[in-house]
Amino acid sequence: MDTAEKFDDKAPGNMKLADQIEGEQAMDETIRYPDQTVGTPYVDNPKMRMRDVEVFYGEKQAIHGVSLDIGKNEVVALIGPSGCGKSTFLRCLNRMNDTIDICQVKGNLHLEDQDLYDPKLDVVELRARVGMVFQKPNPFPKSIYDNVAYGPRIHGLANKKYDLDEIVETSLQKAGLWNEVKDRLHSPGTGLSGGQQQRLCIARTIAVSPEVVLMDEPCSALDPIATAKIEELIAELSESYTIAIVTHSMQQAARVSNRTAYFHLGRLVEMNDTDTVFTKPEHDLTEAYITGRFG
Amino acid sequence: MDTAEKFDDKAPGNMKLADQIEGEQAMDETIRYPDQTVGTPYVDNPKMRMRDVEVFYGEKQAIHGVSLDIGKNEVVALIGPSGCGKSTFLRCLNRMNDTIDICQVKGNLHLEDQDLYDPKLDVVELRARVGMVFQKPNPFPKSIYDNVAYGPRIHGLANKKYDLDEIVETSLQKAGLWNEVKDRLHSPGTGLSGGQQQRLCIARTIAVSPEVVLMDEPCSALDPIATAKIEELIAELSESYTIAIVTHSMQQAARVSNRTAYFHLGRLVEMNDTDTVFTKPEHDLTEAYITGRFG
Amino acid sequence: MQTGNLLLLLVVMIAGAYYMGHRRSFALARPLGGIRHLHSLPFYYAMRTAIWCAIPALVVLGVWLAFDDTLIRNMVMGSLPAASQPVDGSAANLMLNQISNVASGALSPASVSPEIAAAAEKLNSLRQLNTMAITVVVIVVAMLGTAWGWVKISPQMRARQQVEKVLQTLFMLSATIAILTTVGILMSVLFESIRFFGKVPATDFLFGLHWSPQTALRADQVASEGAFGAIPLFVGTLLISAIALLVAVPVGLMSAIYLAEYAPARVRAFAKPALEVLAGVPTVVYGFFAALTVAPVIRQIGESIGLDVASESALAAGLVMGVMIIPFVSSLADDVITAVPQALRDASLGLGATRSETIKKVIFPAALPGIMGGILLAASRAIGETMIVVMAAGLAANLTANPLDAVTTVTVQIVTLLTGDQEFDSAKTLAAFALGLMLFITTLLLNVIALHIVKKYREQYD
Amino acid sequence: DTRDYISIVGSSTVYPFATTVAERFGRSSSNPTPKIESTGSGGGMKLFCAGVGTQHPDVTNASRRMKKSEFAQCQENGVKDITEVVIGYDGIVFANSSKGKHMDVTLRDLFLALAKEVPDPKGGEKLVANPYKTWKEVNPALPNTKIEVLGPPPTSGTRDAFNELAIEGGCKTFPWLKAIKGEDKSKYKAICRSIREDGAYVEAGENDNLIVQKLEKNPNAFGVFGFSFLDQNRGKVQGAKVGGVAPTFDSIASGDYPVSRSLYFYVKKAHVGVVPGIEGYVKEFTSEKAWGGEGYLAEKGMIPLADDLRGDMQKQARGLVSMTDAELH
Amino acid sequence: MSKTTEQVRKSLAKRYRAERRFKAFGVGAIGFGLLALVLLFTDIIGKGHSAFFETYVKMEVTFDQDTLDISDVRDEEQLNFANYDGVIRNALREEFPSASGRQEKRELYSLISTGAGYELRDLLKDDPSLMGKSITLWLLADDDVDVYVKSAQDDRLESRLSDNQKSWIESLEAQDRVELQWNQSLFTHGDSREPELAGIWGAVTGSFFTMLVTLILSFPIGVAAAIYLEEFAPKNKFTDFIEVNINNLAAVPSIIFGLLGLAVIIGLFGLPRSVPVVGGIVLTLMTLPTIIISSRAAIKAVPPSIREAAMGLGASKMQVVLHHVLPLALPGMLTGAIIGMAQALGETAPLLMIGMVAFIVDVPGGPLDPSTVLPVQIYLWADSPEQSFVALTSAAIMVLLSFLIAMNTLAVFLRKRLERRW
Ligand SMILES: Nc1ncnc2c1ncn2[C@@H]1O[C@H](COP(=O)(O)OP(=O)(O)OP(=O)(O)O)[C@@H](O)[C@H]1O
Ligand SMILES: Nc1ncnc2c1ncn2[C@@H]1O[C@H](COP(=O)(O)OP(=O)(O)OP(=O)(O)O)[C@@H](O)[C@H]1O
Ligand SMILES: [Mg+2]
Ligand SMILES: [Mg+2]
Ligand SMILES: O=P([O-])([O-])[O-]
Repeated sequence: MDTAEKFDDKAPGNMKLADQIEGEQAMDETIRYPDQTVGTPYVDNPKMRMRDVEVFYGEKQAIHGVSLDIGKNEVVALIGPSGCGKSTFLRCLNRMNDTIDICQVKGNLHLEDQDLYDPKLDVVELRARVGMVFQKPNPFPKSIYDNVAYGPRIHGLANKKYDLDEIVETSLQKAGLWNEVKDRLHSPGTGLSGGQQQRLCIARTIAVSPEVVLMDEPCSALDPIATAKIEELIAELSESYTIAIVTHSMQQAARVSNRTAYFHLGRLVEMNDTDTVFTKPEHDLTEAYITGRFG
Repeated sequence: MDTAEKFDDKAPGNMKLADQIEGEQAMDETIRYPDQTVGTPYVDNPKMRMRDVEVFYGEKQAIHGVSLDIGKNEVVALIGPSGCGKSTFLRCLNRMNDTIDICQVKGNLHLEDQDLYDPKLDVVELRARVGMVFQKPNPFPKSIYDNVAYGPRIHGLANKKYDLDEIVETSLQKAGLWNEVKDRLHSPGTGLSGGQQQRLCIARTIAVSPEVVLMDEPCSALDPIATAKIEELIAELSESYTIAIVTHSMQQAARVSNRTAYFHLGRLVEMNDTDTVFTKPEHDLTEAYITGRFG
Repeated sequence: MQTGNLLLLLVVMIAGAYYMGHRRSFALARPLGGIRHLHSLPFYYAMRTAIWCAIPALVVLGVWLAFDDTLIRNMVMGSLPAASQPVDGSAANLMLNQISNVASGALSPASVSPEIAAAAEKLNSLRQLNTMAITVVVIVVAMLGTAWGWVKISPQMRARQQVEKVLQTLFMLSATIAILTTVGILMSVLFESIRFFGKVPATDFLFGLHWSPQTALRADQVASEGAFGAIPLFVGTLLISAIALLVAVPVGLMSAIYLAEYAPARVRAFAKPALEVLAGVPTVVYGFFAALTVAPVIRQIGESIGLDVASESALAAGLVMGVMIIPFVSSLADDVITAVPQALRDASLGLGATRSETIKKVIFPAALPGIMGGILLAASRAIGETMIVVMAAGLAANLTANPLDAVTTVTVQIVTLLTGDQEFDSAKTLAAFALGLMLFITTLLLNVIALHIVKKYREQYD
Repeated sequence: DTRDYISIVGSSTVYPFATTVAERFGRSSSNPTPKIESTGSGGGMKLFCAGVGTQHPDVTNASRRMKKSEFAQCQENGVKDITEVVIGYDGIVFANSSKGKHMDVTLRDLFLALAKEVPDPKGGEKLVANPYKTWKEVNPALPNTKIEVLGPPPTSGTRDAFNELAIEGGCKTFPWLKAIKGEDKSKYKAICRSIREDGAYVEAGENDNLIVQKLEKNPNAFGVFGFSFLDQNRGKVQGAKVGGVAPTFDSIASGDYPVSRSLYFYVKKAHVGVVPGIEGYVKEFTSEKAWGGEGYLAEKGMIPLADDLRGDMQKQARGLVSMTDAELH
Repeated sequence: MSKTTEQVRKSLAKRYRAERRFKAFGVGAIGFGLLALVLLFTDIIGKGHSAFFETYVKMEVTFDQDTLDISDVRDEEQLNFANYDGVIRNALREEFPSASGRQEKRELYSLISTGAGYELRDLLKDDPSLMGKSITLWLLADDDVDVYVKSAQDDRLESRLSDNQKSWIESLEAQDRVELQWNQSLFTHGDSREPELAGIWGAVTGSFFTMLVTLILSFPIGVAAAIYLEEFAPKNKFTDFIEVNINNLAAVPSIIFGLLGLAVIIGLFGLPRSVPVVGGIVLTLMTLPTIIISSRAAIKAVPPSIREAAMGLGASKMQVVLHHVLPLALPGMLTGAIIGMAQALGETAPLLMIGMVAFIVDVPGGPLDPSTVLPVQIYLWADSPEQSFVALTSAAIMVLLSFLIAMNTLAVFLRKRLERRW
């Protein structure tokens, strides 16, 4: 927690610097990419193990040979500049990329012993085990209640209406939305404010209690208090579940994660203990990023 | 700029406090709302003048009697907890609420001398003068180029293809997206990453150079560097335009705005110079919010 | 000039007006510093000029064409000597036809009286004059309109609003056509229905259980009291439509779902239009198919399990009709299902739902209004179909719910009554109109209910 | 708008013959081929009698005679002078698949098999709802098959003629039924011209080809349709003898076959000389090579009038003699 | 393993069964639809293919001036009305001198189609020097002969031909003087009472003009009406009422539209009967609900966020509609047009009322000439006694379906290009 305070989020020391770092591309030519990721991307006995993941959108390669592990009951933060491939990588982990026609995934991805891209794999089970909160809140055009109850219903997690009510309530409570919506559980989820929708989507995902939770910028539309609530939730979840979170807030990464992975233009540049990443980053790209400048 | 550093965004001093502030509702009963907004909501010779604005979604009232001014070339930040009505209020300012059937707006809203809800008003012209960046990025299902060129095209801002190309390029550059997309201007805007889409929407809005720019959490999906770029853009724009920005990042509010308005459950609690709001807030609700706790 | 050529010329002139308006708006914009200083885009100024060119000219042309014939006729008739003036309107019509036929050479001048031959020549010369005059006038009006539109262009002019107003008015007029059609249809059945109910008590018609087409067609044919109980017809309609929908809705919907959600693009590109062909096969063909291929099969199967199947059966007609209306459901549903945003699919799949669960629980409700529209169209088509029923289900108005019996439908009776040997005023012919009215009201009620259901269950996305 | 072609409407029964004539007329004259609409006799009358003027037809065909009411309507609308032309006969046959048994029925059998109400089989002058299920029950000489007859609907002229000639003809063979005619004409008609509605008689629409094809599929069923369809489908279907007479060309022409009716067309005299070619068309129709005993209409299945009748009719037609109210009944 | 995973595993087999069942239903449904289509097509093609060829008989004919009764070969009039049939009869008599008696001669003459005479006329017109000469020609056979020649050996027993005629044909067949040739008249002629001369070109042109009128009127009007109702009309009880009414119009039996057309377009506006313009207008009224309903569904399916985005940039309502909503909704609108037009193309009942169920020999030259349309031609042929019309009917259906497929292909191609997921 202490590292968190060091960072003044989104306020690069010298704002004018942004001018100089206009062209990432230009800079890329001068900086050598590490052949291998620096730091400690692997752990013993991981929950998920990814090796040499490459992702293509049509011709365009979005992820270049990324290898990393996510340990059991670990919170891994994925950080990096916009467009660097965080969401793309995250979506590989429960095969949501399948839904994009032009998207192709190569490499070795495992959830425990299960090869994720094994043709025989059961994606439904996989996605039930590996839940996801999407970057853009996408509530169903159904009532708030039905949004949250959707997962439990399809998986048959509640036997009685009473159980379901309870799941809905605790999920919404955990996502910090219960008080705001308890009087309007049956009004449509699409009629919520941006931040409320985001929390609804979080509640919807945790309602099925997946083993691994993937969160793509879950707090992007939230105020500090709601954010705190979600971070608390993450802490709570990490006691029994495994979590990968994409965030653009380095403070948040510092606060919630055990290890942090820094992505840059589709490559995993560095992965280390969160403390290490934020106090003594090994790679100069990482350092440039976390100090709010490049090089 | 200096106030900005005081805030550790999204990190309430004591995270466990979040537990106690679970129920805003519960708290509301004990706290008296000011009959009038505290601080200095009004300025001389404002660009936009709003009085006693009330907004209803069907039966439900989302904004209760909000009055404030936005001065010329001023950057006003709207802050407040998720669901407090920031977006709703912002959408009144260029009548985007018209598109929601059940939404009803009451009160007096003026852009310079123009009554916004005058039945004779040409909303099209209004919206050309008051541009908006929406909370959820919503690119057109067209190419990146066409997304940005759309506004200039319908407003006849470019006489020749060459001019249009230039507008598109500078807009994308200002939004910090040019380098990432210059090679794929003609691929679809919907195939961009979350943050890229957000910047595309910003570029699209500034391409028509409206007099007033309304931005609803424009940096929510952006990393610090891209955020810095946008903040710089805001600073640049404020030299000739008027800006209202909704943000959940108090640091950002502190960095970019001249005055800050704090909303709470549909009411404007306090509006003051940004420095004042963040250093010596007048209302206890404001103080509670900016210090990351309530009461 | 021929009207067709004149119209072509007008199109050219409209294009010219557009071009001139465009040029002028740019010319006006240049000193101001670009088109951004105009109120509207050059396109709108150009469109406005084109509209000014087109609308007055078209109105003049329309009015002229509506009246020139009458005028010329009157002039030709006026030129005839008093002695050979026709006695009444229809005689005048005939005489004119004769004159025109002589003028065009279809009748030889020798076969008619000299006055007529003279009139024919006059007609020819008047016609020539007329075409010349119309050409000149229309061109002049178009030019004047263009000039007016062109001169009026100014940087402050709200051309976009004006053009949009014209467009919106056109849109509104289009919608009015649909409404006028409704009114027209109501009118065309209402009066005759009232006359029918003057002859046959409404209660007999509405609640009567016996529909006997053997009433007196002619006064001298059969004198038994006519039985005009419409219930068997409505039951028959319901039965056949229900069978058809039982085929079309599941098949159509499942096809749509499969095409939109499962099928590879190539399969979809082929199968969707292929199914659409089913809607265009003439109903006579379906009729033969139902009567000569499906009905005998049903009969055989029925007899092999010991059922007594009429050679004409609701089942055969309903099944084949169901096939015919499949595309109404499949294509419309496919379109709206495709239109459901991907984000919703992702949300559901991301929670571990199977595809079918996603479809059933998320996509289907979101696409419901469109799907309902397709089903309503299909049902409407089923209700309105005649040929298949006549050929495969017969014309006997049995009050039965047994799909193996012969039944008939309201529409079939309307058609047979209207096209059969008819007498002007008999209750029998009028009954067609009363049936039409009843059908109109019934389907109206069904539609109200459908609208209600859609409103209730609609899930608006985004 | 000028009309330079003849416009003809009316009966679907006459349609095949009228079109044959029209086609030949169009080919062999400088006039355009007439346009012929198949509207049914009643529909044709309605259009024909709507008035004079180019928007109204010049000629209407009918498979029955013009009714008094229709004539009155014509007069009322200014269609004063009408020439009536009888062109020939149409036999109505009772037929089944060639695969089925050949039948020889009497009118009485037809009445008993198909009427709505029949004299009580147990005897007595009482009417009961038609109880017969098989032909054998009607007449022991007939085969033991279910009564199933496909025929036209009541809106069709063929059905009228069948009711009038066959069913009523059978009905009249019961003297006590015939006697009702004198007492209560309408009651008589109700009894003698009503067809059963319990499924034994199947109203199969106006498409005779469909009936023929259905008969092929179902050898036990019988059908009621025009002679030309029997003529053209010899080999597929066979016509039953009625009253011992087989439906042949000659038997119908001679009047031996009991179920046949006359075919007509009506000319609007006011249009003659106005619409070019009407006289020519009438001439072609009434020429020997068309409606004569060996004419091309006979080829098409129309049964010609007797020679002397033809002569009279030809004179009447070519002279455009107007008909009067009094001729109709 | 978490509780969820366990629970999910347990239920999974069942859910997958449901999934497979669901998918199988989908495949089954498509299969059913396509099977129906294939069945219909085989049925039609099986019946109709033979109509594309017709029988010709080789004969030597002499253009005998006396028989022809022509005094001056340059006189059009005389050429037009000469006795060509006589020439053919002479040829037949020479070929089969055994035929005696009126009955037998009639049988003999009826071997050759009445159309053969017109062929001779055209030959002579082209080359007057033929006068007096003998040439060998393929003459069009009568339809009964055609049926006989085409039918299989054992079906020949059912033929209408007399024994004499059969033996004559067989002797000609033995000499290889009977041949099936491409049926050109089918694609060039209008209707005829003689099956061997009947063609569908008149109906095809009629259908073309009718569909053109229908398309030009119904698509723009339907789309415009849908846009107005969905985007511009105020949302209230009245517009609800209109929506219901338009849906209801779809259920009005098509013949009623014919009645309306008869009363208004012919009665009130005085347009002539039997012309494609009137047919097109009536079919437009009938098709409009289909197009409006599907267009509205397509417009409704456009996500509001797209509209908001455009409006936020200062696009006017009209611009939002024309630039964003319309392109996204067009595929759905085209679907409406496709099935609406398909229905219109196959429709007969309303045309009955406005006089398009007619015998029209001359191929129409424009939308104001009397004409018939393909489905009506099919309906009329299906009701004709001559056996040859059975095959012709199916051939006409094949042509109609080709017409339909051609019409749809364009629209389907357009639709495919416009479709996208977002
Ligand atoms: N379309 C709608 N229909 C009904 N209620 C709505 C609708 N949109 C917003 N609301 C409600 O109005 C209130 C204010 O919403 P608003 O979107 O203005 O919040 P906000 O301040 O922008 O919050 P956030 O920071 O989460 O975006 C919330 O309680 C929300 O649930
Ligand atoms: N559907 C798609 N089609 C084509 N390219 C895509 C698609 N989605 C993403 N990309 C591209 O792939 C790259 C990585 O995108 P991704 O969404 O993973 O970025 P990200 O790290 O999540 O960024 P952000 O922080 O902005 O969300 C970007 O260059 C993006 O433009
Ligand atoms: Mg992302
Ligand atoms: Mg908001
Ligand atoms: O058309 P009809 O001959 O039956 O009147």
